Amino acid sequence: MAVRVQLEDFDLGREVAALTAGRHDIGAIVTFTGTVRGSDKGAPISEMTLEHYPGMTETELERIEAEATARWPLAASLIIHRHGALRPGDNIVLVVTASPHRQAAFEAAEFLMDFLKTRAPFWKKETRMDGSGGWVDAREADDAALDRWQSAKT
Amino acid sequence: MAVRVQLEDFDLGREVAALTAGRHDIGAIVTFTGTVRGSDKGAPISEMTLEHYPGMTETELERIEAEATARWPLAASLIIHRHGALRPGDNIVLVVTASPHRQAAFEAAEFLMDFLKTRAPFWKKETRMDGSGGWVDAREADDAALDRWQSAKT
Amino acid sequence: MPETPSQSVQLRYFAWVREKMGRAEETVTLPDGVATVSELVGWLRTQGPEYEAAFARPEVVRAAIDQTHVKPTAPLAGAREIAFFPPVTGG
Amino acid sequence: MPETPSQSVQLRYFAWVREKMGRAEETVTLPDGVATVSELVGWLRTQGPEYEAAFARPEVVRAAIDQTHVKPTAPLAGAREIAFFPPVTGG
Repeated sequence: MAVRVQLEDFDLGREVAALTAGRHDIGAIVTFTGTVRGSDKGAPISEMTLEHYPGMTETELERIEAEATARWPLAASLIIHRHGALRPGDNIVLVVTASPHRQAAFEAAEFLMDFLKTRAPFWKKETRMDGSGGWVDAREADDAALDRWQSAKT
Repeated sequence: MAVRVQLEDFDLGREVAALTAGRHDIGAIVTFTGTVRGSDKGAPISEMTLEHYPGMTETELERIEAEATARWPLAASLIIHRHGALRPGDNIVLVVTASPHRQAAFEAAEFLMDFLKTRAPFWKKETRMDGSGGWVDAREADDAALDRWQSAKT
Repeated sequence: MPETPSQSVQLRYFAWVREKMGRAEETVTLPDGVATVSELVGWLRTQGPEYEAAFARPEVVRAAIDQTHVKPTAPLAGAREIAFFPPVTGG
Repeated sequence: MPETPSQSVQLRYFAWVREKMGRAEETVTLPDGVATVSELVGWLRTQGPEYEAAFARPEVVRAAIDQTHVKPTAPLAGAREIAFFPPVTGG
Protein backbone atom coordinates (compact mmCIF):
# COMPACT_ATOMS: atom_id res chain seq x y z
CA MET A 1 0.00 0.00 0.00
CA ALA A 2 1.85 3.05 -1.21
CA VAL A 3 1.25 6.33 -3.01
CA ARG A 4 3.82 8.44 -4.85
CA VAL A 5 3.53 11.79 -6.62
CA GLN A 6 6.62 12.54 -8.64
CA LEU A 7 8.17 14.39 -11.58
CA GLU A 8 10.24 11.37 -12.64
CA ASP A 9 9.12 8.54 -14.89
CA PHE A 10 8.37 5.10 -13.42
CA ASP A 11 9.29 1.62 -14.57
CA LEU A 12 6.29 -0.71 -14.71
CA GLY A 13 8.30 -3.94 -14.52
CA ARG A 14 10.47 -2.76 -11.64
CA GLU A 15 7.50 -1.46 -9.63
CA VAL A 16 5.55 -4.71 -9.97
CA ALA A 17 8.63 -6.79 -9.17
CA ALA A 18 9.28 -4.75 -6.00
CA LEU A 19 5.64 -5.00 -4.94
CA THR A 20 5.37 -8.77 -5.39
CA ALA A 21 8.92 -10.01 -4.64
CA GLY A 22 8.89 -13.08 -2.41
CA ARG A 23 5.11 -13.00 -2.07
CA HIS A 24 3.33 -16.36 -2.41
CA ASP A 25 -0.10 -15.08 -1.33
CA ILE A 26 -0.77 -13.34 -4.66
CA GLY A 27 -2.47 -15.00 -7.60
CA ALA A 28 -3.50 -11.99 -9.66
CA ILE A 29 -1.79 -8.69 -10.42
CA VAL A 30 -3.54 -5.99 -12.44
CA THR A 31 -1.78 -2.86 -13.63
CA PHE A 32 -3.13 0.25 -15.30
CA THR A 33 -0.76 2.62 -17.05
CA GLY A 34 -2.06 5.93 -18.37
CA THR A 35 0.02 7.60 -21.08
CA VAL A 36 -0.06 10.90 -22.98
CA ARG A 37 -1.81 10.47 -26.32
CA GLY A 38 -0.35 12.17 -29.38
CA SER A 39 -3.59 13.93 -30.20
CA ASP A 40 -6.82 15.12 -28.61
CA LYS A 41 -10.00 15.22 -30.72
CA GLY A 42 -7.83 15.07 -33.83
CA ALA A 43 -5.49 17.93 -32.87
CA PRO A 44 -1.83 16.85 -32.51
CA ILE A 45 -0.35 17.54 -29.06
CA SER A 46 3.25 18.63 -28.50
CA GLU A 47 3.21 18.76 -24.69
CA MET A 48 1.03 18.17 -21.68
CA THR A 49 1.61 19.81 -18.30
CA LEU A 50 0.16 18.34 -15.13
CA GLU A 51 -0.44 20.73 -12.26
CA HIS A 52 -1.40 19.36 -8.86
CA TYR A 53 -2.14 20.43 -5.29
CA PRO A 54 0.82 19.25 -3.20
CA GLY A 55 -0.31 17.84 0.10
CA MET A 56 -3.94 17.37 -0.88
CA THR A 57 -2.91 15.08 -3.76
CA GLU A 58 -1.13 12.63 -1.49
CA THR A 59 -3.93 12.80 1.07
CA GLU A 60 -6.61 12.06 -1.56
CA LEU A 61 -4.64 9.22 -3.14
CA GLU A 62 -4.06 7.62 0.26
CA ARG A 63 -7.76 7.98 1.07
CA ILE A 64 -8.73 6.35 -2.24
CA GLU A 65 -6.26 3.52 -1.71
CA ALA A 66 -7.53 2.93 1.83
CA GLU A 67 -11.10 2.75 0.51
CA ALA A 68 -10.09 0.12 -2.09
CA THR A 69 -8.25 -1.87 0.56
CA ALA A 70 -11.37 -1.83 2.72
CA ARG A 71 -13.60 -3.02 -0.14
CA TRP A 72 -11.42 -5.76 -1.69
CA PRO A 73 -8.99 -8.37 -0.30
CA LEU A 74 -5.84 -6.74 -1.65
CA ALA A 75 -2.44 -8.24 -0.89
CA ALA A 76 -0.68 -5.13 -2.22
CA SER A 77 -1.39 -1.92 -4.10
CA LEU A 78 0.46 1.05 -5.52
CA ILE A 79 -0.46 4.38 -7.06
CA ILE A 80 2.13 6.56 -8.81
CA HIS A 81 1.06 9.82 -10.47
CA ARG A 82 3.45 12.11 -12.28
CA HIS A 83 3.23 15.89 -12.53
CA GLY A 84 5.11 18.48 -14.55
CA ALA A 85 5.80 18.61 -18.30
CA LEU A 86 5.14 15.44 -20.32
CA ARG A 87 5.26 14.52 -24.00
CA PRO A 88 3.19 12.14 -26.15
CA GLY A 89 3.90 8.53 -25.21
CA ASP A 90 5.09 9.48 -21.71
CA ASN A 91 3.69 7.72 -18.66
CA ILE A 92 1.24 9.71 -16.52
CA VAL A 93 -0.14 7.29 -13.94
CA LEU A 94 0.40 3.75 -12.68
CA VAL A 95 -2.03 1.76 -10.58
CA VAL A 96 -1.15 -1.76 -9.40
CA THR A 97 -3.43 -4.09 -7.46
CA ALA A 98 -2.53 -7.57 -6.27
CA SER A 99 -4.96 -10.08 -4.79
CA PRO A 100 -5.42 -13.82 -4.44
CA HIS A 101 -8.28 -13.54 -6.96
CA ARG A 102 -8.47 -11.89 -10.34
CA GLN A 103 -11.91 -10.33 -9.94
CA ALA A 104 -10.83 -8.39 -6.85
CA ALA A 105 -7.63 -7.20 -8.55
CA PHE A 106 -9.54 -6.02 -11.65
CA GLU A 107 -12.34 -4.31 -9.72
CA ALA A 108 -9.98 -2.56 -7.30
CA ALA A 109 -7.82 -1.26 -10.16
CA GLU A 110 -10.88 0.14 -11.97
CA PHE A 111 -12.15 1.66 -8.73
CA LEU A 112 -8.79 3.33 -8.05
CA MET A 113 -8.70 4.79 -11.56
CA ASP A 114 -12.32 6.01 -11.42
CA PHE A 115 -11.73 7.77 -8.09
CA LEU A 116 -8.36 9.10 -9.12
CA LYS A 117 -9.89 10.62 -12.28
CA THR A 118 -12.61 12.43 -10.33
CA ARG A 119 -11.06 13.15 -6.91
CA ALA A 120 -7.28 13.51 -7.13
CA PRO A 121 -6.40 17.21 -7.57
CA PHE A 122 -4.55 17.12 -10.90
CA TRP A 123 -5.17 19.37 -13.90
CA LYS A 124 -3.93 18.75 -17.43
CA LYS A 125 -2.99 21.55 -19.78
CA GLU A 126 -2.28 20.69 -23.40
CA THR A 127 -0.05 22.50 -25.85
CA ARG A 128 -0.98 21.69 -29.44
CA MET A 129 1.45 21.44 -32.34
CA ASP A 130 0.08 24.72 -33.72
CA GLY A 131 1.03 26.49 -30.48
CA SER A 132 -2.53 26.81 -29.18
CA GLY A 133 -3.63 24.97 -26.10
CA GLY A 134 -5.61 25.02 -22.95
CA TRP A 135 -6.84 23.21 -19.90
CA VAL A 136 -8.42 19.83 -20.54
CA ASP A 137 -12.12 19.71 -19.68
CA ALA A 138 -13.34 17.11 -17.19
CA ARG A 139 -15.25 14.27 -18.84
CA GLU A 140 -18.82 13.51 -17.82
CA ALA A 141 -18.04 9.86 -18.53
CA ASP A 142 -15.61 9.94 -15.59
CA ASP A 143 -18.34 11.10 -13.21
CA ALA A 144 -20.62 8.36 -14.56
CA ALA A 145 -17.88 5.76 -14.02
CA LEU A 146 -17.59 6.91 -10.41
CA ASP A 147 -21.32 6.61 -9.78
CA ARG A 148 -21.40 2.85 -10.29
CA TRP A 149 -19.23 2.33 -7.20
CA GLN A 150 -21.49 4.51 -5.09
CA SER A 151 -24.67 2.69 -6.09
CA ALA A 152 -22.85 -0.62 -5.59
CA LYS A 153 -22.14 0.44 -2.00
CA THR A 154 -25.75 0.36 -0.88
CA MET B 1 -2.01 -8.69 -31.50
CA ALA B 2 0.02 -11.72 -30.55
CA VAL B 3 -0.27 -15.00 -28.70
CA ARG B 4 2.56 -17.08 -27.22
CA VAL B 5 2.55 -20.42 -25.41
CA GLN B 6 5.90 -21.11 -23.82
CA LEU B 7 7.86 -22.94 -21.12
CA GLU B 8 10.01 -19.89 -20.33
CA ASP B 9 9.15 -17.06 -17.97
CA PHE B 10 8.15 -13.66 -19.34
CA ASP B 11 9.15 -10.14 -18.31
CA LEU B 12 6.15 -7.85 -17.77
CA GLY B 13 8.06 -4.59 -18.23
CA ARG B 14 9.86 -5.75 -21.35
CA GLU B 15 6.68 -7.09 -22.96
CA VAL B 16 4.72 -3.88 -22.37
CA ALA B 17 7.65 -1.76 -23.56
CA ALA B 18 7.90 -3.78 -26.79
CA LEU B 19 4.14 -3.59 -27.37
CA THR B 20 3.88 0.17 -26.88
CA ALA B 21 7.27 1.48 -28.09
CA GLY B 22 6.90 4.56 -30.28
CA ARG B 23 3.11 4.40 -30.12
CA HIS B 24 1.33 7.72 -29.55
CA ASP B 25 -2.19 6.39 -30.17
CA ILE B 26 -2.40 4.65 -26.78
CA GLY B 27 -3.71 6.28 -23.64
CA ALA B 28 -4.42 3.25 -21.46
CA ILE B 29 -2.56 -0.01 -20.92
CA VAL B 30 -3.99 -2.75 -18.70
CA THR B 31 -2.02 -5.85 -17.76
CA PHE B 32 -3.10 -8.97 -15.93
CA THR B 33 -0.47 -11.30 -14.52
CA GLY B 34 -1.52 -14.64 -13.05
CA THR B 35 0.92 -16.26 -10.63
CA VAL B 36 1.15 -19.56 -8.74
CA ARG B 37 -0.17 -19.17 -5.19
CA GLY B 38 1.71 -20.83 -2.36
CA SER B 39 -1.34 -22.66 -1.09
CA ASP B 40 -4.73 -23.91 -2.25
CA LYS B 41 -7.60 -24.06 0.26
CA GLY B 42 -5.04 -23.86 3.07
CA ALA B 43 -2.79 -26.68 1.80
CA PRO B 44 0.77 -25.53 0.97
CA ILE B 45 1.79 -26.20 -2.66
CA SER B 46 5.30 -27.23 -3.68
CA GLU B 47 4.77 -27.37 -7.44
CA MET B 48 2.20 -26.81 -10.15
CA THR B 49 2.34 -28.46 -13.57
CA LEU B 50 0.47 -27.02 -16.52
CA GLU B 51 -0.48 -29.42 -19.29
CA HIS B 52 -1.90 -28.07 -22.53
CA TYR B 53 -3.08 -29.17 -25.97
CA PRO B 54 -0.45 -27.95 -28.44
CA GLY B 55 -2.01 -26.55 -31.57
CA MET B 56 -5.49 -26.15 -30.11
CA THR B 57 -4.14 -23.83 -27.40
CA GLU B 58 -2.72 -21.34 -29.90
CA THR B 59 -5.84 -21.57 -32.06
CA GLU B 60 -8.14 -20.87 -29.10
CA LEU B 61 -6.05 -17.99 -27.79
CA GLU B 62 -5.95 -16.39 -31.25
CA ARG B 63 -9.71 -16.81 -31.56
CA ILE B 64 -10.26 -15.18 -28.14
CA GLU B 65 -7.93 -12.30 -29.00
CA ALA B 66 -9.66 -11.75 -32.36
CA GLU B 67 -13.02 -11.64 -30.57
CA ALA B 68 -11.72 -9.00 -28.11
CA THR B 69 -10.29 -6.95 -30.97
CA ALA B 70 -13.67 -7.06 -32.72
CA ARG B 71 -15.50 -5.90 -29.58
CA TRP B 72 -13.20 -3.13 -28.33
CA PRO B 73 -11.03 -0.48 -30.01
CA LEU B 74 -7.69 -2.05 -29.09
CA ALA B 75 -4.47 -0.48 -30.29
CA ALA B 76 -2.48 -3.56 -29.22
CA SER B 77 -2.89 -6.79 -27.27
CA LEU B 78 -0.81 -9.72 -26.10
CA ILE B 79 -1.47 -13.07 -24.47
CA ILE B 80 1.38 -15.20 -23.06
CA HIS B 81 0.59 -18.47 -21.28
CA ARG B 82 3.24 -20.73 -19.80
CA HIS B 83 3.12 -24.52 -19.51
CA GLY B 84 5.30 -27.07 -17.75
CA ALA B 85 6.47 -27.18 -14.14
CA LEU B 86 6.04 -24.02 -12.05
CA ARG B 87 6.63 -23.09 -8.41
CA PRO B 88 4.82 -20.74 -6.01
CA GLY B 89 5.32 -17.13 -7.04
CA ASP B 90 6.06 -18.06 -10.67
CA ASN B 91 4.24 -16.32 -13.49
CA ILE B 92 1.56 -18.35 -15.31
CA VAL B 93 -0.17 -15.98 -17.68
CA LEU B 94 0.12 -12.43 -19.00
CA VAL B 95 -2.59 -10.47 -20.76
CA VAL B 96 -1.94 -6.95 -22.04
CA THR B 97 -4.49 -4.65 -23.66
CA ALA B 98 -3.82 -1.15 -24.95
CA SER B 99 -6.46 1.30 -26.11
CA PRO B 100 -7.03 5.04 -26.39
CA HIS B 101 -9.54 4.71 -23.52
CA ARG B 102 -9.25 3.07 -20.15
CA GLN B 103 -12.67 1.43 -20.08
CA ALA B 104 -11.98 -0.48 -23.30
CA ALA B 105 -8.58 -1.61 -22.03
CA PHE B 106 -10.04 -2.82 -18.71
CA GLU B 107 -13.03 -4.58 -20.25
CA ALA B 108 -10.98 -6.29 -22.96
CA ALA B 109 -8.44 -7.55 -20.41
CA GLU B 110 -11.21 -9.00 -18.22
CA PHE B 111 -12.88 -10.54 -21.27
CA LEU B 112 -9.61 -12.16 -22.39
CA MET B 113 -9.03 -13.62 -18.91
CA ASP B 114 -12.60 -14.90 -18.58
CA PHE B 115 -12.44 -16.64 -21.96
CA LEU B 116 -8.94 -17.92 -21.37
CA LYS B 117 -10.02 -19.46 -18.04
CA THR B 118 -12.94 -21.32 -19.62
CA ARG B 119 -11.83 -22.03 -23.21
CA ALA B 120 -8.05 -22.31 -23.48
CA PRO B 121 -7.06 -26.01 -23.14
CA PHE B 122 -4.79 -25.87 -20.10
CA TRP B 123 -4.98 -28.11 -17.05
CA LYS B 124 -3.29 -27.49 -13.71
CA LYS B 125 -1.97 -30.27 -11.50
CA GLU B 126 -0.83 -29.39 -8.00
CA THR B 127 1.74 -31.16 -5.87
CA ARG B 128 1.29 -30.35 -2.19
CA MET B 129 4.07 -30.05 0.35
CA ASP B 130 2.95 -33.37 1.90
CA GLY B 131 3.48 -35.13 -1.44
CA SER B 132 -0.20 -35.51 -2.26
CA GLY B 133 -1.72 -33.69 -5.15
CA GLY B 134 -4.12 -33.78 -8.01
CA TRP B 135 -5.77 -31.98 -10.86
CA VAL B 136 -7.30 -28.64 -10.01
CA ASP B 137 -11.09 -28.55 -10.40
CA ALA B 138 -12.68 -26.00 -12.69
CA ARG B 139 -14.42 -23.18 -10.82
CA GLU B 140 -18.08 -22.48 -11.38
CA ALA B 141 -17.28 -18.81 -10.79
CA ASP B 142 -15.27 -18.86 -14.01
CA ASP B 143 -18.26 -20.08 -16.01
CA ALA B 144 -20.40 -17.39 -14.39
CA ALA B 145 -17.79 -14.75 -15.28
CA LEU B 146 -17.97 -15.89 -18.90
CA ASP B 147 -21.74 -15.68 -19.05
CA ARG B 148 -21.81 -11.92 -18.52
CA TRP B 149 -20.08 -11.35 -21.87
CA GLN B 150 -22.55 -13.56 -23.68
CA SER B 151 -25.61 -11.82 -22.26
CA ALA B 152 -23.94 -8.46 -22.94
CA LYS B 153 -23.66 -9.46 -26.61
CA THR B 154 -27.41 -9.45 -27.25
CA MET C 1 -22.89 -49.79 -54.66
CA PRO C 2 -19.67 -49.11 -52.71
CA GLU C 3 -19.92 -49.26 -48.95
CA THR C 4 -19.18 -46.11 -46.90
CA PRO C 5 -15.46 -46.47 -46.07
CA SER C 6 -14.93 -46.91 -42.34
CA GLN C 7 -13.67 -43.70 -40.65
CA SER C 8 -10.36 -43.80 -38.80
CA VAL C 9 -9.82 -41.09 -36.20
CA GLN C 10 -7.01 -40.04 -33.90
CA LEU C 11 -8.12 -39.90 -30.26
CA ARG C 12 -6.21 -37.65 -27.82
CA TYR C 13 -6.50 -37.58 -24.04
CA PHE C 14 -5.45 -34.85 -21.62
CA ALA C 15 -5.03 -34.34 -17.88
CA TRP C 16 -6.80 -36.97 -15.74
CA VAL C 17 -8.52 -38.49 -18.78
CA ARG C 18 -5.02 -39.24 -20.14
CA GLU C 19 -3.89 -40.58 -16.76
CA LYS C 20 -6.88 -42.92 -16.44
CA MET C 21 -6.42 -44.08 -20.04
CA GLY C 22 -2.71 -44.73 -19.47
CA ARG C 23 -1.90 -43.19 -22.85
CA ALA C 24 -2.05 -39.80 -24.58
CA GLU C 25 -3.37 -40.91 -27.96
CA GLU C 26 -4.49 -43.78 -30.15
CA THR C 27 -6.12 -44.40 -33.51
CA VAL C 28 -9.53 -46.06 -33.69
CA THR C 29 -11.89 -47.01 -36.49
CA LEU C 30 -15.39 -45.74 -35.78
CA PRO C 31 -17.90 -48.62 -35.80
CA ASP C 32 -21.24 -48.38 -37.58
CA GLY C 33 -23.85 -46.50 -35.59
CA VAL C 34 -21.34 -44.16 -33.90
CA ALA C 35 -22.07 -40.79 -35.45
CA THR C 36 -21.81 -38.26 -32.58
CA VAL C 37 -19.43 -37.47 -29.73
CA SER C 38 -21.77 -38.94 -27.12
CA GLU C 39 -22.22 -42.11 -29.18
CA LEU C 40 -18.43 -42.40 -29.39
CA VAL C 41 -18.13 -42.01 -25.61
CA GLY C 42 -20.81 -44.67 -25.12
CA TRP C 43 -18.94 -47.10 -27.37
CA LEU C 44 -15.53 -46.32 -25.83
CA ARG C 45 -16.87 -47.16 -22.35
CA THR C 46 -17.40 -50.79 -23.54
CA GLN C 47 -13.80 -51.17 -24.76
CA GLY C 48 -12.02 -51.99 -21.49
CA PRO C 49 -11.48 -51.03 -17.86
CA GLU C 50 -9.32 -47.98 -18.62
CA TYR C 51 -12.09 -46.56 -20.84
CA GLU C 52 -14.66 -47.33 -18.17
CA ALA C 53 -12.52 -45.41 -15.65
CA ALA C 54 -11.82 -42.43 -17.91
CA PHE C 55 -15.45 -42.05 -19.03
CA ALA C 56 -17.16 -43.15 -15.79
CA ARG C 57 -18.77 -39.68 -15.53
CA PRO C 58 -19.17 -38.66 -19.15
CA GLU C 59 -20.83 -35.38 -18.14
CA VAL C 60 -17.50 -34.06 -16.80
CA VAL C 61 -15.50 -35.00 -19.89
CA ARG C 62 -15.25 -32.29 -22.55
CA ALA C 63 -14.51 -32.91 -26.23
CA ALA C 64 -12.89 -31.13 -29.15
CA ILE C 65 -13.05 -32.13 -32.82
CA ASP C 66 -10.07 -31.04 -34.89
CA GLN C 67 -9.04 -28.67 -32.10
CA THR C 68 -12.38 -26.92 -31.69
CA HIS C 69 -14.59 -27.29 -28.60
CA VAL C 70 -17.78 -29.27 -29.39
CA LYS C 71 -20.93 -30.43 -27.61
CA PRO C 72 -21.81 -34.09 -27.00
CA THR C 73 -24.31 -33.91 -29.88
CA ALA C 74 -21.62 -32.85 -32.40
CA PRO C 75 -21.42 -35.15 -35.48
CA LEU C 76 -18.18 -37.03 -36.13
CA ALA C 77 -18.46 -36.98 -39.93
CA GLY C 78 -15.19 -35.71 -41.40
CA ALA C 79 -13.40 -35.59 -38.00
CA ARG C 80 -9.71 -36.44 -38.03
CA GLU C 81 -8.73 -35.74 -34.41
CA ILE C 82 -11.05 -36.06 -31.42
CA ALA C 83 -9.79 -35.00 -27.99
CA PHE C 84 -11.23 -35.74 -24.54
CA PHE C 85 -10.33 -33.77 -21.43
CA PRO C 86 -11.67 -32.36 -18.15
CA PRO C 87 -12.99 -28.79 -17.92
CA VAL C 88 -10.03 -26.49 -18.52
CA THR C 89 -8.22 -24.80 -15.60
CA GLY C 90 -5.67 -22.45 -17.20
CA GLY C 91 -5.13 -18.77 -16.59
CA MET D 1 -17.99 40.84 25.99
CA PRO D 2 -15.08 40.21 23.59
CA GLU D 3 -15.85 40.29 19.90
CA THR D 4 -15.41 37.14 17.78
CA PRO D 5 -11.86 37.53 16.38
CA SER D 6 -11.91 37.95 12.61
CA GLN D 7 -10.88 34.78 10.76
CA SER D 8 -7.85 34.92 8.48
CA VAL D 9 -7.62 32.22 5.80
CA GLN D 10 -5.13 31.24 3.14
CA LEU D 11 -6.70 31.06 -0.32
CA ARG D 12 -5.11 28.87 -3.00
CA TYR D 13 -5.90 28.81 -6.70
CA PHE D 14 -5.13 26.09 -9.26
CA ALA D 15 -5.20 25.60 -13.05
CA TRP D 16 -7.29 28.20 -14.91
CA VAL D 17 -8.60 29.68 -11.66
CA ARG D 18 -4.98 30.47 -10.79
CA GLU D 19 -4.32 31.84 -14.27
CA LYS D 20 -7.37 34.13 -14.18
CA MET D 21 -6.44 35.30 -10.68
CA GLY D 22 -2.87 36.00 -11.72
CA ARG D 23 -1.59 34.48 -8.48
CA ALA D 24 -1.46 31.10 -6.76
CA GLU D 25 -2.32 32.16 -3.22
CA GLU D 26 -3.18 35.01 -0.92
CA THR D 27 -4.36 35.60 2.64
CA VAL D 28 -7.73 37.22 3.30
CA THR D 29 -9.71 38.12 6.38
CA LEU D 30 -13.26 36.79 6.15
CA PRO D 31 -15.79 39.64 6.51
CA ASP D 32 -18.83 39.34 8.73
CA GLY D 33 -21.66 37.41 7.10
CA VAL D 34 -19.38 35.14 5.07
CA ALA D 35 -19.86 31.74 6.69
CA THR D 36 -19.92 29.22 3.79
CA VAL D 37 -17.95 28.48 0.63
CA SER D 38 -20.65 29.91 -1.63
CA GLU D 39 -20.85 33.06 0.49
CA LEU D 40 -17.08 33.41 0.21
CA VAL D 41 -17.29 33.05 -3.59
CA GLY D 42 -20.05 35.65 -3.71
CA TRP D 43 -17.93 38.10 -1.71
CA LEU D 44 -14.73 37.39 -3.70
CA ARG D 45 -16.56 38.22 -6.96
CA THR D 46 -16.96 41.79 -5.69
CA GLN D 47 -13.25 42.25 -4.97
CA GLY D 48 -11.95 43.13 -8.44
CA PRO D 49 -11.87 42.18 -12.11
CA GLU D 50 -9.57 39.15 -11.66
CA TYR D 51 -12.01 37.70 -9.10
CA GLU D 52 -14.92 38.42 -11.41
CA ALA D 53 -13.11 36.55 -14.20
CA ALA D 54 -12.06 33.58 -12.06
CA PHE D 55 -15.49 33.12 -10.48
CA ALA D 56 -17.63 34.21 -13.45
CA ARG D 57 -19.21 30.73 -13.53
CA PRO D 58 -19.12 29.69 -9.87
CA GLU D 59 -20.86 26.37 -10.67
CA VAL D 60 -17.71 25.09 -12.45
CA VAL D 61 -15.32 26.08 -9.64
CA ARG D 62 -14.69 23.37 -7.04
CA ALA D 63 -13.47 24.00 -3.50
CA ALA D 64 -11.45 22.24 -0.83
CA ILE D 65 -11.15 23.23 2.82
CA ASP D 66 -7.90 22.20 4.48
CA GLN D 67 -7.20 19.85 1.55
CA THR D 68 -10.54 18.04 1.60
CA HIS D 69 -13.17 18.38 -1.16
CA VAL D 70 -16.23 20.30 0.06
CA LYS D 71 -19.60 21.41 -1.30
CA PRO D 72 -20.62 25.08 -1.76
CA THR D 73 -22.70 24.84 1.43
CA ALA D 74 -19.70 23.82 3.57
CA PRO D 75 -19.12 26.10 6.59
CA LEU D 76 -15.86 28.03 6.82
CA ALA D 77 -15.62 27.98 10.62
CA GLY D 78 -12.17 26.75 11.64
CA ALA D 79 -10.85 26.66 8.04
CA ARG D 80 -7.19 27.57 7.59
CA GLU D 81 -6.71 26.90 3.86
CA ILE D 82 -9.40 27.21 1.20
CA ALA D 83 -8.58 26.15 -2.37
CA PHE D 84 -10.49 26.88 -5.59
CA PHE D 85 -9.97 24.93 -8.82
CA PRO D 86 -11.73 23.50 -11.91
CA PRO D 87 -13.00 19.91 -11.97
CA VAL D 88 -9.95 17.64 -11.78
CA THR D 89 -8.53 15.97 -14.91
CA GLY D 90 -5.76 13.68 -13.69
CA GLY D 91 -5.24 10.00 -14.37
